[in-house]
Order: sequence, then C-alpha cells, then structure tokens
Amino acid sequence: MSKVDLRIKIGSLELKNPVLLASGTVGYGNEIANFTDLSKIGGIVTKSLSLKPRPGNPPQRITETPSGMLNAIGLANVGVEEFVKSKIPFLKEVNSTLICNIAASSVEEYVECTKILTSEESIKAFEINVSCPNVKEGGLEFGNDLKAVGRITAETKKVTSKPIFIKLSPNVARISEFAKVVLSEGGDAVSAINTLVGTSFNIWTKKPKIRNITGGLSGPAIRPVALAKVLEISRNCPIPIIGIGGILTWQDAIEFMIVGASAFQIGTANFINPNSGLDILKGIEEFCIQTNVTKISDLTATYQI
Amino acid sequence: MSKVDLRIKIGSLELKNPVLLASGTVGYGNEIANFTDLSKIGGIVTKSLSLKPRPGNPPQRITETPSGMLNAIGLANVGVEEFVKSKIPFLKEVNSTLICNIAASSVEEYVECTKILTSEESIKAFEINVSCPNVKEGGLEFGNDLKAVGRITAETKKVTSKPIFIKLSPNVARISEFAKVVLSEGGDAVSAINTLVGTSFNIWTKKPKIRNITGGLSGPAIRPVALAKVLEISRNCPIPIIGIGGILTWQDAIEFMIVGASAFQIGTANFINPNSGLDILKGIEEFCIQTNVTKISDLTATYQI
Amino acid sequence: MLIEKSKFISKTTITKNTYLIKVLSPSIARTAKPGQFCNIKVSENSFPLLRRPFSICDVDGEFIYFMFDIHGEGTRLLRDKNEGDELDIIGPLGIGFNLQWDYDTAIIIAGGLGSAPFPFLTKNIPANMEIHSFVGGRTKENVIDYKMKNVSVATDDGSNGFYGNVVEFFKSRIDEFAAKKIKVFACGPNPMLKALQNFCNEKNINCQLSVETVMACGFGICQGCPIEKYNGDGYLLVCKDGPVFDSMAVKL
Amino acid sequence: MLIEKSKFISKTTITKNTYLIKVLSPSIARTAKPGQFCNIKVSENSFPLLRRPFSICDVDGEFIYFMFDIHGEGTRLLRDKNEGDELDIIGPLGIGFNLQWDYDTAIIIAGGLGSAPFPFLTKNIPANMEIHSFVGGRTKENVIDYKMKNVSVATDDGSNGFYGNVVEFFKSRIDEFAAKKIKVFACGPNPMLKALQNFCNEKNINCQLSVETVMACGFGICQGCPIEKYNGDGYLLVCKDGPVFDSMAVKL
Ligand SMILES: Cc1cc2nc3c(=O)[nH]c(=O)nc-3n(C[C@H](O)[C@H](O)[C@H](O)COP(=O)(O)OP(=O)(O)OC[C@H]3O[C@@H](n4cnc5c(N)ncnc54)[C@H](O)[C@@H]3O)c2cc1C
Ligand SMILES: Cc1cc2nc3c(=O)[nH]c(=O)nc-3n(C[C@H](O)[C@H](O)[C@H](O)COP(=O)(O)OP(=O)(O)OC[C@H]3O[C@@H](n4cnc5c(N)ncnc54)[C@H](O)[C@@H]3O)c2cc1C
Ligand SMILES: Cc1cc2nc3c(=O)[nH]c(=O)nc-3n(C[C@H](O)[C@H](O)[C@H](O)COP(=O)(O)O)c2cc1C
Ligand SMILES: Cc1cc2nc3c(=O)[nH]c(=O)nc-3n(C[C@H](O)[C@H](O)[C@H](O)COP(=O)(O)O)c2cc1C
Ligand code: FES
Ligand code: FES
Repeated sequence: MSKVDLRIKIGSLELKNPVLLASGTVGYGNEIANFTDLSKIGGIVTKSLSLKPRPGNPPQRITETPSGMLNAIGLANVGVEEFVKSKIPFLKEVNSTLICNIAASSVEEYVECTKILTSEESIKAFEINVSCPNVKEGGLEFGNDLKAVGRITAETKKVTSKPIFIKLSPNVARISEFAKVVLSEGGDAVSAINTLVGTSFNIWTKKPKIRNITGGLSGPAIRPVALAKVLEISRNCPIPIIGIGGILTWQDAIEFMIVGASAFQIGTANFINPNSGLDILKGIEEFCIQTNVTKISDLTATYQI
Repeated sequence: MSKVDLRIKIGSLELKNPVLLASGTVGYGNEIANFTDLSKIGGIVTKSLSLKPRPGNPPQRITETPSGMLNAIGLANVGVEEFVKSKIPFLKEVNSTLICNIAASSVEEYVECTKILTSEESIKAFEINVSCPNVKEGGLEFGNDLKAVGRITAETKKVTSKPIFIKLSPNVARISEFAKVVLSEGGDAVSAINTLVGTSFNIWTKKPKIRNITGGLSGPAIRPVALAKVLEISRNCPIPIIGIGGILTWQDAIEFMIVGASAFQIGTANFINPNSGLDILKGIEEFCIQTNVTKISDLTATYQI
Repeated sequence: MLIEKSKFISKTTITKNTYLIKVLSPSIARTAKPGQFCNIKVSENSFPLLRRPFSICDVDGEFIYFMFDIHGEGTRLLRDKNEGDELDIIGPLGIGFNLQWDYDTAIIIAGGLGSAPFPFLTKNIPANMEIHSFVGGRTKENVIDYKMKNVSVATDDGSNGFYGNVVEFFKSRIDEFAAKKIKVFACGPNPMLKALQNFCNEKNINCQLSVETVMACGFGICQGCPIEKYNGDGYLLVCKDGPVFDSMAVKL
Repeated sequence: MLIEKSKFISKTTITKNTYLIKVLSPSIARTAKPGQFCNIKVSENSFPLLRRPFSICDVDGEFIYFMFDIHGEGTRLLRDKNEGDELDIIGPLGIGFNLQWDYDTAIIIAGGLGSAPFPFLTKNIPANMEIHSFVGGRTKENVIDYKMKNVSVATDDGSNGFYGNVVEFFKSRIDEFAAKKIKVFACGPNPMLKALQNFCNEKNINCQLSVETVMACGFGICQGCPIEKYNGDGYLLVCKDGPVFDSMAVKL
C-alpha cells in the first residue's frame, strides 16, 4: 500500500489516482497496454466516439512544432456500436477505469451516444468533447457558444446517471464563463483544455502542412496557457477541474493540481513515453511523501496568490 | 542594390523592408543598436508608451517555458514626455523608421498620447496596443471588447493623419471580427498577435513564478497559433496584417507572409540574437532570388488552400 | 514491441551525408523482422519533442543498425551521439516484409535511402532464392548498396549504371525474369513507389512496398499516419498496418 | 558588448558538481571587467530558448573562464560541450565591481557559487591592497576558493572552518579590520547578500553586491530583470545597471 492516499473523487466518480490518459492519445487502450499497466492508471479516456464510424481526415494529419504538435485527425473513430462490441471487452479485461469521450455534430447526437453507452457497466463517466477544433459541422461552434454548451450538459445529464465532464475549448476569451454554465446545468466537472487552433505552412509549396489547413496544438508549448485556463476556472467557479495540456513530467502534473485540477490527463506525452502515466504517478507519490502530503487531493488548488 | 524589391506599403506608410522589431523587445532602440544596424531594419516599434511613466511590475517578471517565455513587465515605460525628450533624438540619429506603440487605460488616454506624439516628425505610424494582458485597469478589457476596439480606432484616427495599426489580442474566439471592426473604423492595419495569457507555478512554494500571477506567452511555442490567427484574418477581412509571434528564422517569417502578413515583427528572438532582424532579412532575400520572387510583397497571402 | 534503453556503440559513414549507427538493443534485436522500424528518442531532453522513426537496417546478434541521412535537427542530434550514450528506442514496430508466397526470385528495388531496410531483408531471404537488387540514386554519390546482393545501379544523371530512374531500369529488364516467379520488395521516395506500384499491379507482379509518413507515436495510438486503402474505403495506419504494404493494399 | 562565436577549449572539475570551462573569446576578453557577465547560448538549436547568464570568472589573455554548477538543462548542455565546439556568447555585459574609492583592504565575501567572479576580481585588485577572502558553503564540499587569496572558510555545518554562515563569520571578525579602510565585494545567495547589506549599511561599510535575477536578453531590452531601488522609487535593471550594485543602491 502506498503511504499516500492517491484516491480522488470527481462527482460520484472515484478514481484510484488522478492520472488519466487523454482522449485521442490512447486509442481504445489496446496498443498502449503493451507499454503500461492500464489497471494502475486512474483511468483512460477513449478517443472521441461518434454515433457512426468516421474515417478521419486525409493525410497529412500531424506535424511537429516547437515543443508541440498540430493534429487534425478528424475524429477518426470506430463509432459507438463497434466500440461496444470490440473495444469494451479488452478494456474490461485489463481492468481499466473507463471514461468515454463523445463528440457529435448535434445536441441530439450527443444525447443519443450517451444513451446508448450509459448501459455499459464498465463505462464510469462521460467526457463530452464540445471543443474539437477539427470537425467542421460541429465542434468549434458548440465550444464557443455558451448556450450550446449549457444545452449539451443539461440534455446529456438527463439520459445518464453517470458523471458528465465537459471538455472545454481554450479558444475562447473567458473559459470560466463556460465552466459556470456547465456547473449550473448540472455537469460534474470540466476538462480543460483541448488543443489550441494552430497552423503551419510549407514555404516551398505554400500549402498547409496539415491537409485540414488548421489543426489542434498540443504538447508542452501550450502548458502555460492550459495552466492559466485552469487557474481562471478555479478562481471563478467551484466546479471540479480535470487539467490537461502539455504534461510531460510529474512536476508538470503537480503544477496543474496546484492551480486547481482535481485530476489531470496525459496526452501528447503518451506518444513519446507510453509509460509516462505511471512514471508521473510515481513522481507525484514521492513528492507527496517528501512534502508530507498524506492525501493527494489536498494538493488541489493550493496556489498561494 | 538588392535584386529583390523589398519595399512594402501599409496604408500610406512605406517601409524599406517588411522586418519590424516588436514592441517591448527592443526598448527604445539604444541597447540593441550595439548589435544591429537599425537603419537597415524596416522599422522599430517602441515599447508601449503611456501618458505618464510606469515603473512596471515588481519582480519576478519573466520565466522560461517550453519554446517560449512568459512576461509580465507591466508596461514599464518612460512616458510620452520623456520619450520625446530623450529617446527620439537617438532614434533619429540612427536613422531608424519609428513606429510608436501606445498603451493606455482609457480611450481618452490613447487619444491624448496620439495627439501629443503625432507632431513628432520622426514617428511614421502608431501601433495601438489594445491587448496587453498585464495591465489590470485597461488592456485586456479593451482587447476583448469589439466596441472598445472600434472606438479606440476611430478616436485615434481623428487626431492623427499617420497610419494607425491596432495590435490585436489573440485571447479571443474570433480575431477576424476585431480586424473587421478596425477596418470599418478606418484603421490602416492590424498587428497580430500579442502574447497569449499563460502562467506557471513553483511546485515547492506553490506561488506563481511571475509576480503578476499570469503573464504573456511569446516565442516559437505560440507560432502555430499566431499563424492561424493571421490566416483567419487574411481569409475574412481585407485589411493589411503585420504578423507577429514566435519568429526565429527567415523561414518562420516567410510562413507569416504566406498566410497573409504584409510585414512582420520579431519579438522574443531579439533577446536570443539581437541581430536576428537582419539575419532574417538576408534569408528572405535569398529565398526570393532562389524562387524568382522579384517583389517581396508578392509573397503576401500566397497560401494555396 | 518494447521500450529499450540502448547503448550507442559506433557510427560509420556510408556516403557523404549518410550514416550507419550500431546500437546494443538485445531485446528488440531478438524479435525484429525485416521491414520493421524503431521509433527513437534522439535526445535526453524534450527537444525535439517527438521520436524519429527509422527502419531496422540490419541486426547482428544483440546489435541493431540504423542508416540515415541528415534531414533536420533530429537526425543531426542522432549523428552527434557518442560511444556509450544511451538511446531510448521503441521497437520493433509495424509489419515488415512478407517473405511468404510463391516465388523463386526476390527483386529488391531501392531508391536513395530506401536501401535502409534491405541489408536485413537480404540476410533473411531464404538461401534457395535468387536475389536481384536494383539500386537507384540521383547521382552516383546517392547510390547506397550497403550489404545488398547482386546489385544493378541506376542514376538519374547517368553518372553510374543505367541512365534514368530505378523503376525505369527495372522495367527495362523485366524480360530477364520472364521465366522466374518474382516477388518485388521496394522502398524509396513516394513517386518511385507509385510508378512501381502501377507497373506491378498492371503486370500482376507480387510487390511489397515500404512507405513513409510523418509519425507521432509509431504504434497506433495517435492516428497520425494514415494511408488510403487501395479501394478508397478509409485508411490504414502506416505505423501499425505497415510500413510495408502489398501493392494492392494502399493508394500512394 | 558584442556577439562572439567562441571556441570551447576545455573543462575542469572544481568540486563534485562545479565545473570550470575555458573558451577562446578574444574580443570579449579584451574589454571584460571583473563582475561583468556573459550571456551564453548553450545549444546550437532553439532548446533551451533563452541564453544563460554567467559571471566572468577569470580572463587570461584571449581566454575567458566560466564557473558553474549543474542547475537544469542549460547548465547540463554546457557541461557536455566538447573541445572545439562553438559557443555563441554575448558579452561583456553589465557593470562590474567598482574598484575605485578610498580603501586599503579589499574584503571578498563569497557564498557557494558566489565565488565565480572573484578569481578575476582578485587579479585586478591593485597590488598595494590587502585582500581578505571569506568563503562560505553549506558543507566543506561547497566551499570554492579557486584562485582566491588569503582565504578564511565558513561552513553551515561546521565541517570546515567557522561553524555558521559566512556573513556571521565576517561579522565576528570585523574588529580585526578596525584600523583598516575596508571595501567589501560580495556575491552569493540573496539571503546572504541581504544580511551582509544590512550589516554594512548599518556600519557604514562601503559594500558592493553582485546579484542574480532571471534574465532574458541580458542587455537591457526586455525589462525582465528589475531590482527595486533602495529608496523604493522604481526599479533598476540587474543586467544593465548591475549585476554589481552598491549596497546603498538596491533593495534585496
Ligand atoms: C517507417 C519509417 C522508416 C524510416 N526509415 C528511415 C531510415 O531508415 N533512414 C532515414 O534516413 N530515414 C528514415 N525515415 C525518415 C526519418 O524518420 C526522417 O528522416 C526523420 O524523422 C527526420 O527527422 P529530422 O528531425 O532530422 O528532420 P525534420 O525535418 O526536422 O523533422 C521534422 C518532423 O518531420 C518528420 N519527418 C521529416 N521527414 C520525414 C520523413 N521522410 N518521414 C517521416 N517523417 C518525417 C520528423 O519525424 C519530425 O516529426 C523513416 C520514416 C518512417 C516513417
Ligand atoms: C548575472 C548573473 C551571473 C551568473 N553567474 C553564474 C555563474 O558564474 N555560475 C553559475 O553557476 N551560475 C551563474 N548564474 C546563474 C545561472 O545563470 C543559472 O544557474 C543558469 O541560468 C541555470 O540554467 P539551467 O538551464 O541549468 O537551469 P534551469 O533552472 O533549467 O533554468 C530555467 C530558467 O531559469 C533561469 N535561472 C535558473 N536559475 C537561475 C539563477 N540562479 N539566476 C538567474 N537565472 C536563473 C535560467 O536562465 C532559465 O531561464 C548567474 C546568473 C546571473 C543573472
Ligand atoms: C493526436 C491527437 C488526437 C486527439 N484527439 C482527441 C479527441 O478525439 N477528442 C478529444 O476530446 N481530444 C483529443 N485530443 C486532445 C487531447 O485529449 C488533449 O486535450 C490535448 O492534446 C492537450 O493535452 P496534451 O498537451 O497533453 O496533448 C487529441 C490530441 C492529439 C494530440
Ligand atoms: C518581454 C516582452 C515585453 C513585451 N512588451 C510589449 C509591449 O509593451 N507592448 C506590446 O504591444 N507588446 C509587447 N510584447 C509583445 C511582443 O511585441 C509580441 O507581440 C509578442 O512577444 C509575440 O511575438 P514573439 O513571439 O516574436 O515574441 C512584449 C513581449 C515580450 C516578450
Ligand atoms: S504514428 Fe501514431 S498511429 Fe501511426
Ligand atoms: S535581462 Fe533583459 S533587460 Fe535585463
């Protein structure tokens, strides 16, 4: 047994520790399970699922940038039905805590997906992606529209008793306004942040490096922005926050907890070190022992300002 | 004489080349003149000036982040009066094209500064900073408020016949809306982007690394975001754009021109290589020769999408 | 498929800009197959952020060889490693060359650095097979025939061997193989592979193509490396379903 | 004040974690003064982004020496340089120690790596002056007296010399200098400098403090390195107005 109580609670969801693997950076767990013990991770968030399968965007989908990367995967996913049939069994088997991320092009689709998936016992919570910058019909529109985010929160809450986390877009002027709407419509937490809109061009061909023209910027480059967004929410709205953005090391993760996160997600880092979740967990545990923190949740929002 | 016509025009302002040194990253020119020939640079943009001198924020004002830095200088500046008295003579002497950046806490103060400075013959244009994220009373509010940006544009235009550039905040959902307001109120160009709001905390003291709590993120980390903002403006609003954000090399600068910039500014790079402006100019010139571009302004908005 | 901290053993120069490095990677070496690749962390800090994928060039006991040329900062850092440095390597990754099938003659076609996976493949082709290697380069300095067998050379500028590209060269000699059952193994720039694919598919020649795309993870979790299916119905992942594909499987 | 591409000549170890490097930098060496610093690009790529400031430890003809310990990635990269590597250095920067004034005895007070600027200062103190150097460290391994003269040692744990911090040590021996006209030159951690400043200002002892802050540019254009004026009326810049200040000039 660890000397530190690593458990955290978000709404009615209890996690064995605050380390989550971020949507779109672990697939459905199969491949990363070769490198890391998923049963020891707080939980994994699936690639965004939509009602029907999506092939995703044509290549090129990613490009490296200074301390970051751009992606426009286009929500390539197997769809809800196939997910239930072929992916859930594996996730059950490896004994991983499962949070299902949903992306959709309409409020109805969000509701429909949630309704279908909520009966799956192994799904412990939903993360609603209102902020994917790469899907034209939906995503961005919702993410920038306070009313839409409120409606999605309220409507998905109606069809499930499991916790609903709303994953917020950072591409807005005041993210805390969105957190407030989520709170008032009954959402259990917000996940912050999704990627920043970015682009990069090939100077010789004058074409965008990413076929979709713009993509989502992730990685350490965005960490200061993500930390500021989490802090803004924490100072303005009493809703649990799941911190995301550029975490590579345990020090980064602790920074997110200090500025207000109850749990955090590891995204791009999985591509570089597919065991980073557990490495980070170990680092945090040692930090807690060293600084006499007996309950990891005591770190949340301990900023001194 | 160069084989490439490097001149560019923005409104009535003619520059010998598109390389500008960004506000807050060259002081008033004195110190950087030790390392670079300011007369060969397209122009320099002064540190933001306010009506009265400002001491700036208490330390710590800066911190390094992955491929970037955070700053909260707090608009430390000598004030308009002292600027005219002690700084302009030097800038005249080194024969530098001078663009005066103004920051203020009220529309009236913007107007007042512009009015005082417009009589200075050596000032060729004004860049109005509506977007400094570090000044509490003013800055951010203006930068996020379409009406305020419109009013500042219109009111400053009234008191000067020199070109007015509005320096936009990237911390908004749709920057092109701001560009449209600037255009419709008679602004001559927009400068995009200023820094992104970010923060970083010391995990041992739990205090922000920057005394001001949040700071502005600059450097290569933000380049993909800046490029996307410039492209968004370029595709939605026919106003000249001065591109800024994370330019380190000539390739970066060309990327900005391709996505729509008529000129560009070099900020953080000056701290690392105080001669980067001229290095970049040389690189661009060679690129133009190599790719048979005879007028550098032909590169603007040549994106193929 | 594992993460192995591997010792950098040595570096040699193949051509002016092309390097061969040797690393001690027993666990990866044990299971590696020709055509697979590794994803290498080229620095000990977070610059560059992402790993860099390289074909397994050769395996010799517990040692693995990689061949590369200087492209950008990542390959430069790799070149500058010193004996004893530690490299963090994920591998072996992907699906390599399919050596099965009914053939008696292996035709290897390599363009430029496309030669990288072939020393290991050559070693693994059953002894009873004939091997013909067609190696092409822009000019004679770009022709890399390291550890390849029965080599015929083509150069775009005619400075060595056949005057023209390597696919044209192969086509011009196809009649020599009329009596053989051939299987083609190819790696090189996309336009070359495309030309070859067209030819082989048309002539019904069994052909394996090793392709490259930008990658982030290298093992199937980022979806960053799609390649269109031959029938246009969605995508395969180069890192997981490839990097070697049957010429009937993908659209280049 | 110029940018000089400087050749890395050699590296030696001063204590376990402390290194002394020698670089060939003729132009900077020519004009450098004790207490000035250089801002060094520690890599050839953009990681880390910013330069790293280091005191000029010593100058010997066309060579400059820097002394540093391993702090983070930047100093690690600097340590790992090899003979012949090129370092991009801006210097000499800032205002160094003021050697003028009416005194006959120079008192040097260094805490930990605060010893860095003193080999060069020691060399430049006029021959007719007496020098007393007080050198402190947490424990005996942290005491750095490289090229300093007439050294007295203090350690926080008493493992060498005086048991206590170096400022206490100096205070305890102040009476020895009652008949002298002393001037104090100090460098070290902030709390140490603050204690010293209080003491010197109270006793009206002429005192020069070399301070550190985070820096971006190092030459006055970013305004990132402010230090409060003693009278509280605004800020000075450590890189341009310092890094050495009179103890009556700044608030620590
Ligand atoms: C399966 C596979 C096997 C490969 N095998 C070899 C090999 O054996 N020898 C060899 O020299 N090269 C090989 N490559 C290409 C090699 O990965 C790139 O040359 C290398 O990533 C360039 O990195 P850089 O930092 O030097 O260049 P940069 O241009 O600075 O890299 C910038 C980014 O682009 C990516 N990138 C650049 N060029 C390529 C490319 N051609 N393919 C994929 N990504 C690229 C990099 O990974 C990085 O993310 C292979 C690529 C793949 C996908
Ligand atoms: C005028 C001046 C003279 C100095 N002289 C010496 C010297 O002679 N020997 C020596 O060992 N150190 C000296 N330092 C401190 C030295 O600059 C830092 O140790 C070094 O920058 C750490 O870099 P890093 O990448 O290893 O550490 P990191 O902690 O990874 O650096 C992260 C960031 O913090 C900054 N930073 C970290 N520590 C310090 C510090 N103590 N002071 C200023 N910035 C810091 C870095 O510059 C960088 O921007 C001096 C600092 C100043 C301002
Ligand atoms: C390749 C890639 C694919 C992603 N796909 C999704 C997705 O499908 N749904 C989602 O909500 N977020 C997605 N994200 C965003 C991440 O979950 C995370 O919010 C973001 O990358 C910031 O975290 P990081 O900097 O740790 O990567 C994706 C990110 C990357 C890099
Ligand atoms: C230290 C520092 C101070 C700055 N001060 C100002 C300022 O006073 N006024 C302003 O409009 N922008 C200011 N900026 C923003 C820059 O002009 C520029 O918009 C931003 O840094 C992005 O460009 P870069 O990534 O090239 O640095 C400052 C930036 C830095 C790094
Ligand atoms: S590189 Fe990540 S899925 Fe292929
Ligand atoms: S470090 Fe830039 S002004 Fe001092």
